[in-house]
Amino acid sequence: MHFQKVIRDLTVLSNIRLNDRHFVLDLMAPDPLPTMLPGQFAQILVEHSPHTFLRRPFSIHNVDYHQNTIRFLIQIKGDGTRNLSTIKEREILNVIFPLGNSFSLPVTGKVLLVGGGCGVAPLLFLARFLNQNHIHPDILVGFRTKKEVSEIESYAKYGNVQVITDDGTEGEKGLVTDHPVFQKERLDYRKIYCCGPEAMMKAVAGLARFHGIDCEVSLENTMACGFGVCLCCITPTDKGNERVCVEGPVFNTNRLNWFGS
Amino acid sequence: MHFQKVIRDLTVLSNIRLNDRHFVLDLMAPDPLPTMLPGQFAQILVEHSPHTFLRRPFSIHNVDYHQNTIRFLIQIKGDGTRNLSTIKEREILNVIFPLGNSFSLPVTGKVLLVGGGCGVAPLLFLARFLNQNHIHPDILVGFRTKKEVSEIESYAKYGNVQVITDDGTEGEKGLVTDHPVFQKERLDYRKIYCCGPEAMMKAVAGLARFHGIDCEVSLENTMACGFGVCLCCITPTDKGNERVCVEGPVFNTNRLNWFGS
Amino acid sequence: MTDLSIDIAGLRFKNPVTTASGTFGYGEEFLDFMDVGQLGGIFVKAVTGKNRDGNPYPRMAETPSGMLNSVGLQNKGVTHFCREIYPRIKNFRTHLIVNVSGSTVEEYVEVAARINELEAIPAIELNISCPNVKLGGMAFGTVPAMATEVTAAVRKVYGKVLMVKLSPNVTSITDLAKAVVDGGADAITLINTLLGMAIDVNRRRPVLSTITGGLSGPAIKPVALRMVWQVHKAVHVPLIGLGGIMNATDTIEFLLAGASAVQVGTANFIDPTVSLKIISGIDDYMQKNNFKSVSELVGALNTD
Amino acid sequence: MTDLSIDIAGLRFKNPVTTASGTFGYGEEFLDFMDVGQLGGIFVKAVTGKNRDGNPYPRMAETPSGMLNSVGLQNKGVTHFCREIYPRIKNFRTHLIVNVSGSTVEEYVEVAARINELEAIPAIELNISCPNVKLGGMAFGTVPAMATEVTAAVRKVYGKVLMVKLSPNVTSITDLAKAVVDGGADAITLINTLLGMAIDVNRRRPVLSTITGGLSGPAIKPVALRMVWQVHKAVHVPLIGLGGIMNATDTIEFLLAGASAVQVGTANFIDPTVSLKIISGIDDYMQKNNFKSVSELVGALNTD
Ligand SMILES: Cc1cc2nc3c(=O)[nH]c(=O)nc-3n(C[C@H](O)[C@H](O)[C@H](O)COP(=O)(O)OP(=O)(O)OC[C@H]3O[C@@H](n4cnc5c(N)ncnc54)[C@H](O)[C@@H]3O)c2cc1C
Ligand SMILES: Cc1cc2nc3c(=O)[nH]c(=O)nc-3n(C[C@H](O)[C@H](O)[C@H](O)COP(=O)(O)OP(=O)(O)OC[C@H]3O[C@@H](n4cnc5c(N)ncnc54)[C@H](O)[C@@H]3O)c2cc1C
Ligand SMILES: Cc1cc2nc3c(=O)[nH]c(=O)nc-3n(C[C@H](O)[C@H](O)[C@H](O)COP(=O)(O)O)c2cc1C
Ligand SMILES: Cc1cc2nc3c(=O)[nH]c(=O)nc-3n(C[C@H](O)[C@H](O)[C@H](O)COP(=O)(O)O)c2cc1C
Ligand code: FES
Ligand code: FES
Repeated sequence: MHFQKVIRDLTVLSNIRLNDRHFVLDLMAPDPLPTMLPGQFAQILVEHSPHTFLRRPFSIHNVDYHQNTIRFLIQIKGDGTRNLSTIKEREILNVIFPLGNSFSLPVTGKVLLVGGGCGVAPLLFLARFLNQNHIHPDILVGFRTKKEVSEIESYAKYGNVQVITDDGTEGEKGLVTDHPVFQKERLDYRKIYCCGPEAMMKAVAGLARFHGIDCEVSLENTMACGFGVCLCCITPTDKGNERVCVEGPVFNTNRLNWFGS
Repeated sequence: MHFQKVIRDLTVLSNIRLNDRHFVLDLMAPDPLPTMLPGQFAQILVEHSPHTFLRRPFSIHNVDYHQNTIRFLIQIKGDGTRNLSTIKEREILNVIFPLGNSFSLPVTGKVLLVGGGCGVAPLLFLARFLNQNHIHPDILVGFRTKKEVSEIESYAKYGNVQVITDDGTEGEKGLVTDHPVFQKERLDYRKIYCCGPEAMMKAVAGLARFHGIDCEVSLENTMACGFGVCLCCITPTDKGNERVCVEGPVFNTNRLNWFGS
Repeated sequence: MTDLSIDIAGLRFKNPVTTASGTFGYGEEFLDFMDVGQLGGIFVKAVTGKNRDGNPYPRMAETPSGMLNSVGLQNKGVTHFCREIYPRIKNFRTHLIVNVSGSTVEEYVEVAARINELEAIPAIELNISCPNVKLGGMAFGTVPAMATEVTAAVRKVYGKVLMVKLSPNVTSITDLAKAVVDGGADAITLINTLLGMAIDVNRRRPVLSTITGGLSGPAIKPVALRMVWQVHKAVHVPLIGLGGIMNATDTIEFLLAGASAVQVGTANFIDPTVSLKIISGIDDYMQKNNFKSVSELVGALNTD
Repeated sequence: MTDLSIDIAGLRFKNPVTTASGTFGYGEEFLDFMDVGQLGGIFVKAVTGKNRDGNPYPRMAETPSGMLNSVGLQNKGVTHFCREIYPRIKNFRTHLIVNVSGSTVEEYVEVAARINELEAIPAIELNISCPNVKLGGMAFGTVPAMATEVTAAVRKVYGKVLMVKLSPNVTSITDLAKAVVDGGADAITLINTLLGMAIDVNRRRPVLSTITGGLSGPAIKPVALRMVWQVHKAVHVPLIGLGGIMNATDTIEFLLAGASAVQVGTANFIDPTVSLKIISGIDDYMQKNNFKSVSELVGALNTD
């Protein structure tokens, strides 16, 4: 399936700070947005940041085709994201999108979405999409601490949300894999979608595999282009080195070499 | 004479656009400003401009020791000055100052100040300083066109201002050296202070020399450090290669090799 | 209207703006963004004798005004190129030039001979920055005698325009340029990436899996310009200049230094349409400065 | 409290942060801004046999994340240094190291012998990037045999710590490093500037009066790190690393790659106090990562 990629100057509609490290950007396009699917991402050009030479990739957090807006949930990591965090309404960002593949179309049956930290970004769009396809997912989101727990109401519109925090200040305490949903008797999902730090995704994928559940993850990677030409972002799969920005970022964990051979 | 140099974070008090290409920045220091003299300059660090690696030198346009403010008159040339032109009140600029030498202390008798375009910057401070020393200078300022003529009232406080524009839309028409003050019979100055494009300074210096008038100019130059260590900013003088940022920027034109040997 | 077309070793380019090998794929990924037929040419990514997986991840590090890569010539080999890729791209209305790589003289010769048969490919660019496996890993492009040898061997089997792309990691770029001209090169491309390294202080490890990698982007432009200018004075074949070109001004600098055409590399990642902007920027510059033909700019640097 | 002191060829530096020749004058200009006694050392600007006026203006061009200079060793000669400068600076409470330059072996030897007599100067740094006037302008630092020769000749007359500063404009930096060790170098500084060029498209002229000049600043950091790491594996003398250092993170990268100390160059122009910030930044890093002595960081890059 080919998605028409575009380069657009988008106008900042709002930049809302969620907490110390996270903010949500709403960007508006002058013309109708191209079709996009959950799991796809965009490459944002960060001007005015002397230490940011390349674009920065961010998952599409949500889309509104009526208002022509596209939303990003961003964690401040280095100069590029710090700079984006200070952008003001009406400023312009140059964005290439939609890029990459998407989470695969839902099977029937129960599904679980697992997100950790900023890895929750693509899951809101995915939850909404599943909902439109008459699936009401379970959604487990992990955060470091209560202060960083956010957007729970948004997820709640599309599924049963459960929260876990590293320090137990909200919801259960521990890592996502410590959560009761991962107790054997409850693991009756047809599919798990997961996005977050690599260690977390590997742990979730390991449990899924052990219980014979299909699992899709969205990989991070250092990207130069984001649209398939530089070959910098490869990951080893059953088909050799594949590009995370084109053949991914979403991979079925059976195709990755995470479990040895 | 040694001027204590300082590196300070100064707060933008105001940024006023004069016209398409010029703006005036007022910067405020938290503590008392060091002593400075007309002709000295500052090195401003331009952050948020990916194409501006080194600091940018600007003459001190005026100082207010009571309010701890220092003023710059800046012309937009490239990325660095364009970036400075968008800076907002309360933002911070890191500045090294005061740098370089100054116009020499006034002699008695009539003096003429000649400024072209952005070269007027150090002349306001100089005119005020002369005034404090009981000299009421003639001041000739040249601009490209009426729209760029500005701050005439400020100069008028300290001397007799005359304007000339390239296109004659205000004051006389032509280059500064076309102005009636340069007519032989009127050239009875003891000293001419001049600052502007090099070609203009050379023309003025040539006339001054022809009429046996002492002439001081403020040279521009590409600077890396601005405080004497890189040796990038030299100009040939009667003492060999001298640093424009330390032995200058003000030179008596007799010391420059502008007229052959 | 200005005349942007330029002749390189008998081949007419509609304009001097082409895209660099390894930064433009086979051009297909750019079709969403632009009409690739407006380019002077496309240097497609490196083709080797056999399939190569390239280096392990991570392959990229961002650096001040540049990036390091250690992709390592990942490609599916010349047979796959001829059978699968070539038919898909051969009708792009621009010069398609294949970047030919190898680890032995024989591999270069084999690939060049196969590409020689492809009608729609009017030229190849020998990438001699690769380490020579038979000669202890020293790159072909760092020893003049080796550079002459591989160029001459390919020259024997390749009948169309033969370009050789030089590595900047040498003491004397002019010695290498003369060496490939001696071997029969029709034109010289310069420069490939500078060898560099990045370190992650938190992990206390190199960022790249290969420890060192190739530096590209604006950071290397001063070095690239210097080499184009030095080689322009030293040899009499046309030059294709690259290294850090981001806009029309950068491009004109390379033309003035002596390049007949340029390649846009890393800039494609930041703005996939940058080449078209450069083409119109050159036209603007020429109109403003009263140049009729872009060839008037080539080597027009005034140094007295 | 961490121990920032480090030994280089028997000379103890209070910390590994020194300032690079040509970017710190004789230190005097920095007295308004900082206590230079807190530095590990100061490499004062190049001293030659006789007075040199340096190159004509313009001598500087800004480039992406860097700058080109063609100052050309402007200085008043070794006699002036010994008589006028030395007495003014000899009581700075830090190691003062003189960068010794020349155009002939004899000139290097003459300057080194004179500096040898200055009690407060514990070391010299031979700058072998200069063109050898007797040998057709080829730089001493690009031909291993020439590098050995000049080092050995200076070694004979210079009894204290002899450092040699290498040029990066070579095919094999390790060959040059081995050559100067053979000549008797106690330590190696790397890197000097990369040869580059800038062009003004409006005037269609080179920006620098000398056409080409030396590239410094963050743009060259990846190349500098790579060379430090290569040389660290190849020779067993201590290294002093530099090239584009702007902050403590950059500095730690050089230490991990194998440098025992660093020099801060171009960064001094942008922030004259940056070296002091770097010193405290290294201390922070060591505390956070449980290092007791800075020597534990030297060459501590994990490459498996
Ligand atoms: C497909 C994809 C989707 C992503 N979606 C999101 C998202 O929705 N929200 C979000 O907050 N973050 C997301 N990221 C991560 C985000 O791209 C990085 O955090 C960001 O690029 C860091 O930029 P910086 O300049 O702030 O940090 P830097 O100072 O550049 O680096 C900080 C850290 O981020 C890593 N990093 C830097 N550049 C990249 C890059 N181009 N790709 C990946 N990692 C990089 C570095 O290795 C370093 O550890 C996504 C990454 C990918 C590949
Ligand atoms: C002692 C001194 C005092 C000055 N006072 C003023 C002043 O009061 N007001 C004012 O508007 N301008 C002044 N200038 C000029 C001002 O420094 C330059 O216009 C400015 O640095 C351009 O920066 P940019 O990034 O906008 O332009 P760039 O894009 O860097 O360059 C635009 C043009 O400016 C020249 N230029 C760039 N950097 C420098 C530099 N460091 N020094 C000199 N020229 C440079 C370039 O050669 C180029 O032609 C002064 C310069 C000096 C040396
Ligand atoms: C990701 C990447 C891959 C590259 N692959 C190749 C290649 O396969 N063959 C080649 O000759 N050069 C290759 N290069 C080098 C570029 O063609 C070019 O010489 C270099 O990047 C300098 O130009 P730039 O600064 O405009 O990018 C590659 C560069 C990059 C960044
Ligand atoms: C303006 C300037 C003058 C320099 N003069 C000298 C010199 O006299 N001797 C020398 O060995 N290196 C000299 N260098 C090179 C620096 O010492 C240093 O090797 C180089 O700039 C790289 O480091 P950096 O990127 O931190 O500046 C000079 C560099 C600059 C920018
Ligand atoms: S980031 Fe360039 S191919 Fe994926
Ligand atoms: S700008 Fe560095 S010495 Fe003048």
